[in-house]
Amino acid sequence: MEWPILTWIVFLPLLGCLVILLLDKTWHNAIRWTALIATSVDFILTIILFCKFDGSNTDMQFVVGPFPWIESLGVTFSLGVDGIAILLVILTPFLTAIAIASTWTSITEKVKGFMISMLLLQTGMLGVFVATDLFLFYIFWEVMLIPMYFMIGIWGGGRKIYAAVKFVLFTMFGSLLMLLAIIKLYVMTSPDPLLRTTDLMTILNMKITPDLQVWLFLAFALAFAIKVPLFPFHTWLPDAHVEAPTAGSVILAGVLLKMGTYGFLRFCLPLFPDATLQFVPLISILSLIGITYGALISMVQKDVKSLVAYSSVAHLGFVMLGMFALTTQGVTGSILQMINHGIATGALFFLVGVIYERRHTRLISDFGGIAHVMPLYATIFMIVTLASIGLPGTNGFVGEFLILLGTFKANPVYAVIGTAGIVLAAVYMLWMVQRVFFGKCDKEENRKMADMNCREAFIALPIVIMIFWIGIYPKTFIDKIEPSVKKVIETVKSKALAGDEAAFEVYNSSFENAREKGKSE
Amino acid sequence: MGFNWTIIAPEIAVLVTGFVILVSGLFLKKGRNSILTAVSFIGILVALGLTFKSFSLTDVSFQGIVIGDRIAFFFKIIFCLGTLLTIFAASTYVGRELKGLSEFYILVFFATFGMMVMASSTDLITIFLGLEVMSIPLYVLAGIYRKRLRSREASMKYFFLGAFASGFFLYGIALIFGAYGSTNLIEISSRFSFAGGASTFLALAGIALILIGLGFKVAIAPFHMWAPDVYEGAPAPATAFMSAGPKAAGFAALFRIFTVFAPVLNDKFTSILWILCVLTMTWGNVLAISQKNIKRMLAYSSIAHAGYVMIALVVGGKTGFSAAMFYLLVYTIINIGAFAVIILFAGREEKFENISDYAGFGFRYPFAGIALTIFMLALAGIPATAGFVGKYKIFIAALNSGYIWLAVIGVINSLISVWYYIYVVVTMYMKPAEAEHPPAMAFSPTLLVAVLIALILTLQLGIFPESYLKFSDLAGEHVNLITVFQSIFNSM
Amino acid sequence: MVIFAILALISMFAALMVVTRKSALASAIYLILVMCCIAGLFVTLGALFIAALQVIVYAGAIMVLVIFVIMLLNLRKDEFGFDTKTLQKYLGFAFAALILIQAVFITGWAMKDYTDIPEKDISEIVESEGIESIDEYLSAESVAETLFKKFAYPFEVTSVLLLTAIVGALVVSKKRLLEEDEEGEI
Amino acid sequence: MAPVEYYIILSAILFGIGVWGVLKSRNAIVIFMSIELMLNAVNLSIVAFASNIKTVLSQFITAIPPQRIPEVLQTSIASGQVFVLLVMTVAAAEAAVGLAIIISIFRAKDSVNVDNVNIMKW
Repeated sequence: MEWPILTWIVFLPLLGCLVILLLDKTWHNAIRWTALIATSVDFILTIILFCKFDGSNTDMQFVVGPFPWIESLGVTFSLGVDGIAILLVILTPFLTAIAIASTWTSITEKVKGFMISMLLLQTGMLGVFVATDLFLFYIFWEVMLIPMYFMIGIWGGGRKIYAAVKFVLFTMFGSLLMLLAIIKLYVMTSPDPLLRTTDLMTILNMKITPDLQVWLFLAFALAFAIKVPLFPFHTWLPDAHVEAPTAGSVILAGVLLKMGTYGFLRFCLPLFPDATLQFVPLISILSLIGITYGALISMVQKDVKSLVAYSSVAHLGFVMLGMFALTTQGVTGSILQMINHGIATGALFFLVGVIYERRHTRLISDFGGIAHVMPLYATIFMIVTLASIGLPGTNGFVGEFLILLGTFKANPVYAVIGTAGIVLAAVYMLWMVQRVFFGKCDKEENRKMADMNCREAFIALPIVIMIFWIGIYPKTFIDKIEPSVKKVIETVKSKALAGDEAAFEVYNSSFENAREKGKSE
Repeated sequence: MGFNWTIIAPEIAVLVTGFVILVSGLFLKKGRNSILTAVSFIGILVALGLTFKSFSLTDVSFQGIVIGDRIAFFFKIIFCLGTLLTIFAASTYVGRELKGLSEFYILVFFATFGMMVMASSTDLITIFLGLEVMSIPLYVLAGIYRKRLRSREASMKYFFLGAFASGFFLYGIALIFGAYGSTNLIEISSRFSFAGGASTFLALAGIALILIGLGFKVAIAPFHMWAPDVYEGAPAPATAFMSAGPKAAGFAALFRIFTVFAPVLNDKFTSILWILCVLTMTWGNVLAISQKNIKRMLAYSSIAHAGYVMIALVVGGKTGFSAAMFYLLVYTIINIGAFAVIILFAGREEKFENISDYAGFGFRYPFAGIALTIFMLALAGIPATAGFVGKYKIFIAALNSGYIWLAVIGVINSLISVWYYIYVVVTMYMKPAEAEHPPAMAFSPTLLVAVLIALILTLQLGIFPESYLKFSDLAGEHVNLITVFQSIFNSM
Repeated sequence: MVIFAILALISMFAALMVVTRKSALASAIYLILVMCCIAGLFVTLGALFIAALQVIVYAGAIMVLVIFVIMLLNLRKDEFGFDTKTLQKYLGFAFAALILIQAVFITGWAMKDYTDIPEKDISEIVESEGIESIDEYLSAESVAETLFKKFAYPFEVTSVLLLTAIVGALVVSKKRLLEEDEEGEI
Repeated sequence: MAPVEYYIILSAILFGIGVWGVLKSRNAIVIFMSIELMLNAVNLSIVAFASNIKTVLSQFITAIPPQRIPEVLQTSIASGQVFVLLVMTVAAAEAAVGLAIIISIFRAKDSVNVDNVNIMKW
């Protein structure tokens, strides 16, 4: 049998957890190093995975199982990774390692508990991305809530309890309805209780009536939309982001939100194609509202961290917009944008953490002109900001461009509104940078701030590399994901075609019209 | 249909242990508490062993009054486990607060005997007697901590409402006796095919009264009002005991009776059950939110959990029954585990029983904190704990039979429940500790064993529940009394 | 019929008295009256053995215990007031009335249903089996036989029940624990 | 002999009065006696039902093998009385424990009024 690399990737952090449990709680450095080594090794494993990953193959690769796990409930233990998940699998240990490294001086109390939460969280997130069994997916999906909850609640600041409880309740609300939908799918697999299964492959081959699809889609979509967060469900996000410790924010923005978008792509689209086509306008419009709303509300934020938090709403709106364009470029761009957002926003939170550690404030008005005292910091911040805005040459550009291209093919109006969102993003980000870094350094405290130290610079380095790599040579990544994306879109369309001829016709004609309009313009 | 002693062997073992403690309690002076604990432990272990030994055996005894089917065995295992955990959790408390009162153990064993009788008998009168043998020790156990006035008050309230409920139960039996001329469930179900329309009315009235009577015992919504007071007032070990086994026993009887009478239960009756179920879940969960006393909170939560089991009761049949059995097993383990930690945290004379007292406990007592966290998460039904698998199975049963709205309401309720369970965790870890630090509390060995067993089982049933699930499915196959009886009859 | 009517009226009157008297002692005496009436009704139904038990165990033993307790406690006058909360009073009354009406109607209605069924079937079989009268099944011998043959198990359970009650009562009134009460209560 | 349903209705009335008594009384001993009244009402209905057993069994005559009829008849009729016997035992056991609990409450509060015994909200 092949070496089950995916199993190792998922459970290696858990192993690190066990080692940390054995360490005394006062050995802070040993605990930190153990955690960092565990995630780093995990990261190396994912790089190996990426190198061995066959981009042209659209099936699940490195498949583990399906091993029977809970036979009476038809649950199997089965993991697999395809083009949709591969980048997210790499992103997770990458950002976790960065997050752990960023806590070296900021988390000095209860280090043991923090690191254990961090590693548990990592296992949960990786599990979500590679699980190919609905039950297994759900378990990872929920399990990861608890460490995040503790992270916000114990190491957070200000209104941490409020934020933590709100985070748990919001996420739980969606996911419990998803649980019912999973059970419903499970019950539908077979009339004989013994033959039922929650294996994704079996469920994908199942015919579901369009009426039922709508309900199941809604149940799944609610869970994912809350996580993304799509416009009206976003209220937990600013609270959670602002109150979470730096490392928590990095993970939250970098990986956790992607679980929602990933869920749409992995489950909603291929499982409920008819419903997907029906909901395209609704979700696109919600995404557009999210993009505009996020941008507008970011402008008025006084706190850098909440500004970044609200900008996430806008960015994730882009991801959703591209995905529901249901074109190859759109979906590819949306996957790439997930990674970009993970890197850029994760980096922004980390950088905000850096000055917060020095000044214990994050208010924009408390800073000004710090580019003079912290040149290195200002440079890196600038690069990351530009990546976040989507300047050509940085990763953000590639993602947003692909998304807009794909959306334009499907519906030009959406694309136009989306472009306006990009402009707004440039406005609030650059305005913030201008207020924080440039101008006169007129505050006494700011003059004494030290620039980034070696550790911090070393953390920032891989981020900068990734920003430019994806920005300049995205082919490395796009090659791996595009075939899988095509397959998903084909699945959606062919299944919808088989299931509901009429609905597809409507969609298809609008699709064609849009394409022609695009050509004529 | 001879005289098979094997099927009542666990009952005999439990009873004999009770007698042994009764007699030895008179002679023991020094170190009595540890000896009593050891004797109880051995006794319950023997009972558990005897139960396991007779799992493959299906038989009736005493002229068809006692049945040893897999349902009975499954419930006996729940009771044995509940009693085992209670004894370990209670031992230190009994030694410290009750001066090693041997009667505590005696009453626990007699109550366990009563539960076993309830789960394994097919005769309504015998079920009633089992109910009384179970209840009377509970009335006394609720009031056993005499120094606390609240404990006595709990005892009185429990007694009055319990006796009141017994009256209803009894009247229900009388009506069923009037309708079918027998109190034996096997006999009654064999007479069903000839019932015609004549006496269904009497039977329905009888079942409704039985539902009221047992509804009091398992704390179903409009009949739940005793639970919060009794849970709060009773000493913590007694609360732990009464929240687990008796609830399971009550549901065992309810399920047995309801499955036998399934042919006469019309849609209207099912919809009444449906409403009661929703009421129970919602009432329990909503009121639990505002509770300050942790025992009281768990009382409301136990009402809510009764509501979840009611979902399975509404579904009925094999799937419903096996889901309910598994859920009751899970609930017993988690709940007693949670109470074991509460016994530790309560300290001397149960000083700390408000949730707000727990501020900072999470870091002061790391292991106990983690244990209580896991129990709370399990009660809330978070995955990777036993509570999740239990709820999952119940929701499968509901969706399988098309009770979609029931499942949706159940899910929304479990969201509400997350709120108050998480609040305990919030208090333990995220609120600043009180200025006045409580005296250091340490796990006594027995308490540690109780928490560990419960913890391991909670995680095991959450991650590798397969064998237990299979076990409950096997037990669920015996849901139809008459077919079981016929198979026994034919095999002879 | 006449006997039934008299006993029924007395028992209903006495039952009302039990729950409405202000003095617990009076209630207890009325309860004994109810029990005696019920014993009389048992006689009219032919259940002589159980009628005797009713008088001896219930009216005799249990009620004596109750009266003993009432005497022992020597309750003050204010103990006998019963209606403190008006709302609760009416709610209780409404609930009880509901149950009463329901019980009467349901049982009355259901019973009416099956009195229409002819008795011939069973009577024929009974005669063919050579049983002249089923009255002998009401005798003490018959009860004993059933109790010890068919209902041996519940009978054994009853013994445990009584033992439990003894232990329970003992715990509730144990002297050793009582003495600590003086030290102060929580 | 009066028709059986009269007995049943009488027993239902007595039961209802007992329920009312439990719900309205504030005196623990009266509540206790009301419960006893309920149990007595049940006893009456059981014995009445048992005397009616022939009618009931005729409904199920086909369900019972003919040779078992006398045995079933005897068991059914006698089991009514056995039932009552067992209920009396239960009543006695409840009386023992219940009265002990009442005395214990009285010693603490010098009252058996359930409203006075209400530290916790009911």
